[in-house]
Amino acid sequence: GEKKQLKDTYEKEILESKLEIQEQTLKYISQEIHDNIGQALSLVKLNINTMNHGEPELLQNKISDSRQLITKVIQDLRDLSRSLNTDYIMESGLSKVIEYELGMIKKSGVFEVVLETQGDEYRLENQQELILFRILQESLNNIIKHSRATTISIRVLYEPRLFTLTIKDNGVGFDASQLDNNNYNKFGLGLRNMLSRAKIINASFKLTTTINEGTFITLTLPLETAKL
Amino acid sequence: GEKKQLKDTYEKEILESKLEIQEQTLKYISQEIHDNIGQALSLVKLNINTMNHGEPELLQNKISDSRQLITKVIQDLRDLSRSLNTDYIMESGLSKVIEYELGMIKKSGVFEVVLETQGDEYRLENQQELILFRILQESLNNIIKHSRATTISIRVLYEPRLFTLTIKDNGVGFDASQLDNNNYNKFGLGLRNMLSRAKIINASFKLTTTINEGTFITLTLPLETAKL
Amino acid sequence: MQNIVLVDDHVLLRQGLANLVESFGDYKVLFQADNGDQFIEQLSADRLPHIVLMDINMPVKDGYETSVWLKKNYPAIKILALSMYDNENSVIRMFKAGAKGYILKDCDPSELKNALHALVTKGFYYSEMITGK
Ligand SMILES: Nc1ncnc2c1ncn2[C@@H]1O[C@H](COP(=O)(O)OP(=O)(O)OP(=O)(O)O)[C@@H](O)[C@H]1O
Ligand SMILES: Nc1ncnc2c1ncn2[C@@H]1O[C@H](COP(=O)(O)OP(=O)(O)OP(=O)(O)O)[C@@H](O)[C@H]1O
Ligand SMILES: [K+]
Ligand SMILES: [Mg+2]
Ligand SMILES: [Mg+2]
Ligand SMILES: [Mg+2]
Repeated sequence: GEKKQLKDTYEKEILESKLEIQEQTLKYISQEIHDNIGQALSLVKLNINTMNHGEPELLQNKISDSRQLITKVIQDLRDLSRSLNTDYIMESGLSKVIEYELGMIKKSGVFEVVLETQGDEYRLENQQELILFRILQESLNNIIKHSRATTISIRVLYEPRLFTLTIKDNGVGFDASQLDNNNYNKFGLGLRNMLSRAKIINASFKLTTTINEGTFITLTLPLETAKL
Repeated sequence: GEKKQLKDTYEKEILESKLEIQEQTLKYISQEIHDNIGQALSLVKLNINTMNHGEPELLQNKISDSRQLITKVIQDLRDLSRSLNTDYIMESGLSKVIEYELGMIKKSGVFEVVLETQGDEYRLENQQELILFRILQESLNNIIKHSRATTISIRVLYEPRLFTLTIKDNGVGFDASQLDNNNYNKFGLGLRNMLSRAKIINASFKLTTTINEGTFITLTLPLETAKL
Repeated sequence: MQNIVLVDDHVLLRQGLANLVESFGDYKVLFQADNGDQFIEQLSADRLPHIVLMDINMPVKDGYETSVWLKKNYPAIKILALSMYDNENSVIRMFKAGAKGYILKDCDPSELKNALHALVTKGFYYSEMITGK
């Protein structure tokens, strides 16, 4: 019946969100290996290739440079390996994953990132957290891809009866006149997915954008039972 | 209606298979980082830490060992980074992914792996290949986990009207009397998933096992239109 | 002179660590093993090590299992866990299995030296990694 179909849709969205989160992880790892770890190791190799015991002082420099680089690479690989365990990440809670995700963006050095958490943190349902996290990822992808912003500001607000997540950038914005009536069909899959996924967890999704000022997304989720 | 529900089940199984394939990739990468790459780099670090220009001959050895290790690590990371792109892997076709998967098992050195491909290779539907690959992965997981086998033999047979994949190990086998009547409920999720997934792509799944001789799985898929 | 045994499936790194341990001067490497099974096989009551450097992830019998066995059969032998893993879970499991210290494979030579020394003199080694963070 209709109930069964709702349940199927829900399960499908959960699966798809999980899949996309993992895909993003894989992409990130691949980039990280290519851009940072691979480069650092190439530098170590260069150092080693040009080590020469005829020049003890130069040799000493190369040894200590290589040691530093390698120590850093081993630690980076450890961190990477940790981020591979997406279950573990979701277990540690929405606030932690948001922090983690923003940390990676910060590390890239392209954006200033401001994270503000207010209220007494509580856990939502696993699948709500998963969906909210995926919506956040998608909107961060949009900011990275389209906004030309310099600052990303995230606010996580834990109120007893309401959870709110806001995502703001100070970029170029876009013509959102077509977003009226919740009609996102003219847009990419990104915004459409965000909207439909917010719906299935009973969250509301609101996007406002102003040309040359930026884009602002608000997700609110009323809690069924009051949290203390 | 019933048709809609069949379609939903089908889509859900595809999504779940994709998710599991990715999870396996993530796990493999994490292991690779710890077991091989991290250790090789630790050895380079150890070499570097104990380099001493008072002993030129020993120093030269350490330099050339480190160079070799680092060259190998850079190559391994490249390979790893390639294996991260699971879409790319599936695009390259079932035969290639099977080869790739078996290559990784071979590399671990625990099993002898024999792969035999017969007939003129053709492509199945994307989703059929995906499901077959996931069933293969699961049965390989079982061999690794339970069989204590020394040899794994895979046969891929491309006939005009029939695709056949067989997976054989020479391990301890198990009591399969409970598998009669296709009742896999007493077993783990692994075998149950394999069976139900084979069903949804209209493949037949047959398992025979003999204590102390090994386990033998045959997957056959009749093709709808004759392939040439 | 303290007798040391190294158990690790990564042969090259193990050999490097064995050389390092001997270079400290106060230690002699009795033998090395590729995994827990091999280690137990090579162990004989008339030449027991004082300290075992124990890898975690090994085929056949891993570091957890081997440590539990050792604690039961030779409780006087001290185990120093030596691993690539720096997660809490691995550390806790190894201590539960009987390890008296835990260090990372990529640690500096001085830390390995300190850890061995602490094991000999105090009977345990708690690094910054265990106590801090
Ligand atoms: N933060 C933003 N700043 C500027 N423009 C944006 C921002 N977010 C979305 N847009 C605009 O809205 C469009 C639709 O976004 P949407 O995420 O739906 O699709 P997409 O990002 O183009 O493609 P996809 O997400 O499917 O890869 C974008 O193409 C872009 O023009
Ligand atoms: N190749 C094999 N050799 C020996 N025993 C096997 C083999 N394949 C399966 N088995 C036996 O069949 C049981 C059921 O396998 P199944 O894959 O369904 O579950 P599992 O592997 O135990 O758990 P899961 O796959 O859910 O992680 C196994 O526990 C094992 O005893
Ligand atoms: K290890
Ligand atoms: Mg988008
Ligand atoms: Mg199984
Ligand atoms: Mg090991």
